[in-house]
Amino acid sequence: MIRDLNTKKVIKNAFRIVKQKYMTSLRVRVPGGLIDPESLMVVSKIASEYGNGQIHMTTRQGFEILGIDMEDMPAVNEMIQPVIDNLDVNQERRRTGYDAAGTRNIAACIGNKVCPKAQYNTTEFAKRIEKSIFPHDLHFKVALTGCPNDCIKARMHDFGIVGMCLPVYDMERCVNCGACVKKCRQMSVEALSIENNKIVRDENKCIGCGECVLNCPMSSWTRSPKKYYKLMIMGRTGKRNPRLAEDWFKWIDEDSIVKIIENTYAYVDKYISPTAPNRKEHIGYIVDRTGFEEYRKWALEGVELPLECVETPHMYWGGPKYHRYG
Amino acid sequence: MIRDLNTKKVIKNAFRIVKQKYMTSLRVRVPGGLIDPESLMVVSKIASEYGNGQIHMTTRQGFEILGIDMEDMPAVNEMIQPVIDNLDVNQERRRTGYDAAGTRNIAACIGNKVCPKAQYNTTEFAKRIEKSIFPHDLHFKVALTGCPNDCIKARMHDFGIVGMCLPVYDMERCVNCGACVKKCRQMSVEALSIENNKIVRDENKCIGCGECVLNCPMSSWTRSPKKYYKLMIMGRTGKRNPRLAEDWFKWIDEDSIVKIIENTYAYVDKYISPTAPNRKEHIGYIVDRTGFEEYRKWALEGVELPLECVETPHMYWGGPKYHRYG
Amino acid sequence: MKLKLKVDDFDSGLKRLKKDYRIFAPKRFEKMGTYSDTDVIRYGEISSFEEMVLDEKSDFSPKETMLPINQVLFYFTEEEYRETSEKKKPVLVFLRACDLNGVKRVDQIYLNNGIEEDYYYNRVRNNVKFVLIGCPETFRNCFCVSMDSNKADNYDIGMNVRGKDIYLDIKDDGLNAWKDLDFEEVDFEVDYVKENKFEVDVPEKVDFNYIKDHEMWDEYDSRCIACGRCNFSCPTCTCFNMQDIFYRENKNVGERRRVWASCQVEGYTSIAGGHSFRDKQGQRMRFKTMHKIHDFKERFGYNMCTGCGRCDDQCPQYISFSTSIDKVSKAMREREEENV
Amino acid sequence: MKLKLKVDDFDSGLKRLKKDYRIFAPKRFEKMGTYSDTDVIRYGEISSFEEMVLDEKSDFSPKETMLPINQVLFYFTEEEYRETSEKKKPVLVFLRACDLNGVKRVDQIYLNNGIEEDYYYNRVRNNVKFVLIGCPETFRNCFCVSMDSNKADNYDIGMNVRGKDIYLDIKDDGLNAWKDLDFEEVDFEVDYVKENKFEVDVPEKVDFNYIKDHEMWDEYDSRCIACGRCNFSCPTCTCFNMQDIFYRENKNVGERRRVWASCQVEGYTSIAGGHSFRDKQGQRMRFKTMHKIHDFKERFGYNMCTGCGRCDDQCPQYISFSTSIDKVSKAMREREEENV
Amino acid sequence: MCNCNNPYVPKQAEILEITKHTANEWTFRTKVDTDGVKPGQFYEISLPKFGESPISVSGIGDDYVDFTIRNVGKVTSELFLYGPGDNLLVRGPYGNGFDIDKYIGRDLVVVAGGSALAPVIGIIQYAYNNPEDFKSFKLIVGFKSPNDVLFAKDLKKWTEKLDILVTVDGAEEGYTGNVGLVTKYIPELKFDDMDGVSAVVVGPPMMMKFSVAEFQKLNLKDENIWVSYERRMNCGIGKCGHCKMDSSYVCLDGPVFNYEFAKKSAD
Amino acid sequence: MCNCNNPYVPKQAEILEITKHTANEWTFRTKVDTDGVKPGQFYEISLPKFGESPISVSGIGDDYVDFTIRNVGKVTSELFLYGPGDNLLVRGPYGNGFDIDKYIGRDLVVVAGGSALAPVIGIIQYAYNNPEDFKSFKLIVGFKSPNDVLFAKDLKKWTEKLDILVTVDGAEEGYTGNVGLVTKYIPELKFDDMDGVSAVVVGPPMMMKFSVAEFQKLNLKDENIWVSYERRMNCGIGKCGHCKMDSSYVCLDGPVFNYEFAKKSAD
Repeated sequence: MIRDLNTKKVIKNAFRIVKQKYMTSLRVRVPGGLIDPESLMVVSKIASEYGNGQIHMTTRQGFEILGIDMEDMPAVNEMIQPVIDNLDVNQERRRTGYDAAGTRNIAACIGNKVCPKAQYNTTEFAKRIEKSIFPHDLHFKVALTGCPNDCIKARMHDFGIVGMCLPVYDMERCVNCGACVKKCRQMSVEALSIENNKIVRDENKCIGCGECVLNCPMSSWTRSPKKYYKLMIMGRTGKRNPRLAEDWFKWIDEDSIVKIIENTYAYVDKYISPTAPNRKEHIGYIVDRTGFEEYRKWALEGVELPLECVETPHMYWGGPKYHRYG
Repeated sequence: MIRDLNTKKVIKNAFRIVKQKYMTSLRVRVPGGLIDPESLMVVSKIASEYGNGQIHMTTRQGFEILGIDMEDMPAVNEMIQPVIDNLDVNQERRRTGYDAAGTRNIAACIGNKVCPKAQYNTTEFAKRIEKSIFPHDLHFKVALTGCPNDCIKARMHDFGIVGMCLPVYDMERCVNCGACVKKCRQMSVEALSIENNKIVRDENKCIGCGECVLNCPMSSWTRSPKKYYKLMIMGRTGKRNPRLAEDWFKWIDEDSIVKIIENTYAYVDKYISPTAPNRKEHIGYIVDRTGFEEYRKWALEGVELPLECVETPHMYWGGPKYHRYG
Repeated sequence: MKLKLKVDDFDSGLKRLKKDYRIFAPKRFEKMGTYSDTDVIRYGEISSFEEMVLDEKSDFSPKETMLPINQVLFYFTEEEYRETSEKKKPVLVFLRACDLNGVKRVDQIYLNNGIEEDYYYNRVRNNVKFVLIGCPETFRNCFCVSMDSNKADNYDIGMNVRGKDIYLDIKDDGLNAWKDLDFEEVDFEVDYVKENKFEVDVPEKVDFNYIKDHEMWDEYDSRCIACGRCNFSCPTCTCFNMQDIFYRENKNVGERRRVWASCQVEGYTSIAGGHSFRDKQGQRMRFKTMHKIHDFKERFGYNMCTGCGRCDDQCPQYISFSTSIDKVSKAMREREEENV
Repeated sequence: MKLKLKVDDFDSGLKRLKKDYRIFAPKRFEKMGTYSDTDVIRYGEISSFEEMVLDEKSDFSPKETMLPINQVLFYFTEEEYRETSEKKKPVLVFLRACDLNGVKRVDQIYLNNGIEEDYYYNRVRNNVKFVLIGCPETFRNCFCVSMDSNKADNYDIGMNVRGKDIYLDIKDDGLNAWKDLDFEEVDFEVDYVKENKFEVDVPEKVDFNYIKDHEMWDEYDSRCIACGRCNFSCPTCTCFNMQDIFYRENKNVGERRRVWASCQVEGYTSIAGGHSFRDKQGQRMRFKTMHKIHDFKERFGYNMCTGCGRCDDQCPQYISFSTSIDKVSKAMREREEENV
Repeated sequence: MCNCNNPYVPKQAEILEITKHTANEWTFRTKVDTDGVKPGQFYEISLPKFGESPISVSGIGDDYVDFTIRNVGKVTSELFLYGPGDNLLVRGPYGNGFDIDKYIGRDLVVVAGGSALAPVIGIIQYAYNNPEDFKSFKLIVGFKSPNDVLFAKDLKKWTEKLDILVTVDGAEEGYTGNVGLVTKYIPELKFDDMDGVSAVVVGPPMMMKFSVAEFQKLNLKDENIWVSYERRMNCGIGKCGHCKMDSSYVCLDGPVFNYEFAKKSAD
Repeated sequence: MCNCNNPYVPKQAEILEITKHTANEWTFRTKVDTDGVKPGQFYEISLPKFGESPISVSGIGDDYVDFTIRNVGKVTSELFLYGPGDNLLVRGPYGNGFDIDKYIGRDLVVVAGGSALAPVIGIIQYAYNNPEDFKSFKLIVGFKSPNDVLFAKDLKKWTEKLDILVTVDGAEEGYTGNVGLVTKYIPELKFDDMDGVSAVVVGPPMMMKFSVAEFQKLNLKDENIWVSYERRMNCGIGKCGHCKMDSSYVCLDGPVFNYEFAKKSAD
């Protein structure tokens, strides 16, 4: 019978300290949100055999299997192994469950596996990031969204990655049907206009949503074959000062994003508040404390930005402030 | 062989029009995010038998079963029936799948089923809302979060519902250990202070996070047994003007919230842009157009707010604007 | 002359032909599809067999090899104007029977509608030769058999592919670039599709006045998004707009050109002052349908549509043109039954 | 007098007793738990059997019925001060053996530590009578058997419950409110726990100087969050702080009171000028552990801890006090083995 | 420079004179070879770098053709900056035009709405010059308001010899002319033998539809009704497709249609 | 109004005189019944509505007791607003105090750090009044700086009869007194018979620890070392728990402990 238990280790092992003592629930991470039928069966079976039959789909595209007796944690860790294997989650020792829970599941919208709007395979990129940063105990939240519609709400994450379409215009194929202009105005940012029966694109306005390409019946608008992204940073939910992430880079590449996230671990490790409970502090608050420039210095260490990349010159965040406003 | 197909009906039936023609994916709604092992098995089986073995966990706590041949839609609708039954989703005719997809799955964080921070059973409330508004084709996004940590990112929804704890202080049990004051300062909004060895709560500052109750070792702070919520409205993601929902009501009750959401359907039905593609327009843009006061009039029709309820006198929204900024 | 040869030898001949011809065939343009990480298959210049995409239907028809999407008619320089010249090499187009039959329809409009030939089309068309790609099996949405366009014999070369072997039926000896290469003379018939996945009920005779207001068109009012893909991908659509422009760098210089137009796209019928006809998409769908299976035939004696099915392939709204043909036939039969 | 009666009759007697006594028993306070939609079970005044919660352990011990959490000692009015009066009715407390044994420990400190009795405790204590709730089965975390606190006989009434039947062993005839009611005389022994779910290895003798710096305490430095729940829920913890306050409405008027204190909470040892002792949580854990199983015994001859296990029940960090006792024993045995 | 086989090649044509009916409706008299030009035909008139527009012939002289043009588009707004002596580019004439022979010896009623008066001016002029060729001649012409009246001078002149009814859809109080839609006046027409009547109806789609209906009510046979359609004649030579109506090309087979045929056609 | 069985009841005590050593260290001479009061004992001094504080006796007269108080808390900061004639509330004395009889006839060394001089003043005064009772007497007292020196006048007076060594931890240049921690001076002590020596050590925890260690190096037996602990004596009567050290309650069993016992105890 469990009497004494180091809760920190339990939490690190992806089990939750729940309201009811000696009960727990397991949080199954599904990097990039993509799972297979077998893994789903395993989750179902754990819930039936060791849980109370309740499975909550987490806010970050994982599962939380509820109502597990803490005594059963080792058995559950055994049983979840095929899921860890199938989803190729980094693990130090097999059959011991997850190695960390601080760095959260890398969330991703469905991406261009099926969604017409998405500019890239969000799951694949999510898995690349997962591979590079998990397991880690620091509280990082990363989300990837295929297009600026941002179904995953990447704008409330430490790192929000948005697929960008760099539209390439083949004037020779354009019949000036106006579909791109109309859609850009209706659905997006009105970056296109017609001049002399051909289309002019305002590069500063363009957010890379790809509506022009999607709606061009002539394949006159196509995508640059190179993948581009927007990197938004330091959004957050929370009690004090929820805020939207701000655009840091437009037209940035995958390698730079991965490196920036990796670099941020070193930065957080250095600057996290020593009094942060369980070393858990939203990165944004740390950046607020050190100033953005200090963060930028750490984050861009060794990063080689692509030439096309546009950096926001001054970073400011907004959002309601519930703390110390009085 | 499918040749002609009314895509609007397919979409309404919760199948997606995907990149690859004549293929589709089914979006399984899981109101409030809670599912059972049997339903999980069904999802797994559909993915194996009719899909391509990929299941994406959606951004709104559902499943998207990928790689379904459109020819198999009726068979898949047959097969998903137990899930619809188990999750008690409103349905007009059995074995025909979902009746609508416009009003999105009501998302909910794990809530107080297990989470110590949560102030209520988010899934139950989500299901109540689902029952009252689904099926509906209008594009409504509702999310419920147990506490102001807002793990579900309710602040980027049309309606974001946050559990609020109305703390009740029993001075007789208070030993002035200071835990509530310390936690309120560390984790929340510094609404508590010590005066004459007892705690004073700043009602205007208090966001109802419940940290005082959670951290009181004496049960000196308890929750009002009546449930209270914060209702945040008209947040959104998207291309043009993503923004955080703003707090409209603090200390509002369930009945009022349900009625306000119901009322909003009538409002949107009246004021939605006639040119909105597929009658899909973020409600916030409609409110921007009609002005908040007009919306308020419609939304509060027949609503009896509790006495404790505090309304924000002036509603303004912020957020970056990518449209017409030039 | 009918012969069989290996791909490598075929390519050698192709290389020779390339000196005198621009050779067009369906080609894969990677990652240039409508959706991210999808390709588009359309006509482009090729140099080898490998470059040709034969296992998929091209998204666009070969008509763009003969009928430029944008075609300059005149250059304007201040008060002067100058006709564009056509000094390009002749063209060799690899295409299937449906599309070769499509060429006949384009010819019909451009060369034989009204008293005047289209000068610009004509000067290109005179320099085009065709390689008929044998089509052993139907693709999805094809209904060439129903449209009687599954065969064509007015080719210059016919071609079958069997694994690494290529069979050529060279009718135009001037195109025989393989004479001195390693080949085998064989007899064969160019492959053609004998059966599509479905048959379309093509009406023999349409009562235009009855059909034009039929309720069958109403559903398209909301379904069709007026993108024009059905037209732009069609091997027989010929409509264009005339456009004048001046150059941004010098407003005194400009051009008059013509650009593909679509009867499904907003503005097609707009006249000066803003009035337009067929504002509803259903009416536009009717207009297109009637053109393809009724009025062209009234005028020229055979149907315009060749049943290539690209309109159905390309429609993002899953509107099936072939289905609309069936609907017309059904309506006509119902009408006849009523009248009996 | 030992008797058996029905719940209804029991309640009738209780009603009579209520005229002269405030009757306290473990009671459910709905939705007043730490977490939302959870209850707290603590002592409160009751009027009927049904109100008592007997199938769960109470979160707080019964000590708060005798030892107010906040107790006013004096009122200050300008220059004067006035002792509080105790005019409340006597108290009848329903409690289990462990907690009744706990009362003995509280008495030990308040009445027998030092030369002076605690005036305020004493005046309440004199008016308390106890109903021993028979405890047929152990709860989780209980280790009363190991602490020799599973039995108590210094009760005024003993009570067993068997379904709808209640057995009372009334030792104090003045409390017999059931004399004229329907009952049956029976012989029985008040239930007590014979075996807990685990045994705790309670050390006979502790080498304080050896144990105090033992590394076993270090883990608690990071695990313990210093909330004090272990103390506040403990039936034997007696520490308090003295506080003076003045009233917000009139600063000339105020009071001196004493309030429960916890040796685990920050500030417990702070002295004027800011210095404090035992800053690390491990040291505080050691202090508490030693008090409960070593120094109290040194001073008074028996262990303070009664093994009710509430400290373990209540700890949100899953720190087990009973486990720390085992650890002390283990350390002492290792020490002895070393010394041999 | 120009290839004579190329039907898209326009010719330079000098503007001889401009008559301004209203601020936005002017008649451009243009020096053009008039050999075989018929009323109802049209030219593609263009300004380099601005585009072409199909414009009906509104008057035919020995060495000129009149084009009455409303300033409503990109080309026309540029054109309205031109003056006499400036050159236009023109190609044409295109379309069938009115075959006046078909009306000779008959009661001819011409109903015109607004700027659609232009294509029938040739007929009116013919009747003015040869009134004896018709059993009777009547022109009913409607404009939006008194300010929109076109060819006011000509109308006045024609009235000398012809039965001309000018009406406006609406006018301010005090206006003494006819007020009402043209359809109001068709029922008032009186003929002995309806089979001897020919009607020419030109104007906006709705006006034409209701005018034809009024004639039908008078038992005028469809075969004796002639309409002229304004469509988007882009190439003028049956290639561009815009002006197709069922199996007809307005540029080739129209713009003038006998209603017996036209009624079976549609956009 | 007050119950004599109630040990929490304080008594009114008039402030007779205030001696200000430094800005924040004053001695309050208070009219209190002095029967049986011993140096090292403490009182709970309170100001109504502000709270109680345990304060050591720093001087005992016939009808007064001195309390030397540092202004560092809520109660004391209020107290520093009081003046002679005002009343405090006091209860006590509590604790064992020093048993001077134990030192008589011996070499007595008193080592005090800072304000901890207060509890041993009673011993010094006794020695000053009865120097013949001791084989020898030595006071080593340390303060932070020259400005922090307490009881300067008394120290000067005592120096007349007693061996007093005043040192400061640090001083500005030019200071002519002793500089250095008290521990610096303990090794310099010279005694013939260490078993005849008694040491009293009072002060902050670290100072006491190291001072005791120095005495131990001199082979002074633990049983001849006496310490006095400053702890949080809240109730003063063994109930509130704050001052417990292992099985001892400082308020009951202390604050003065023989080191033989104290060394086995801990916080």
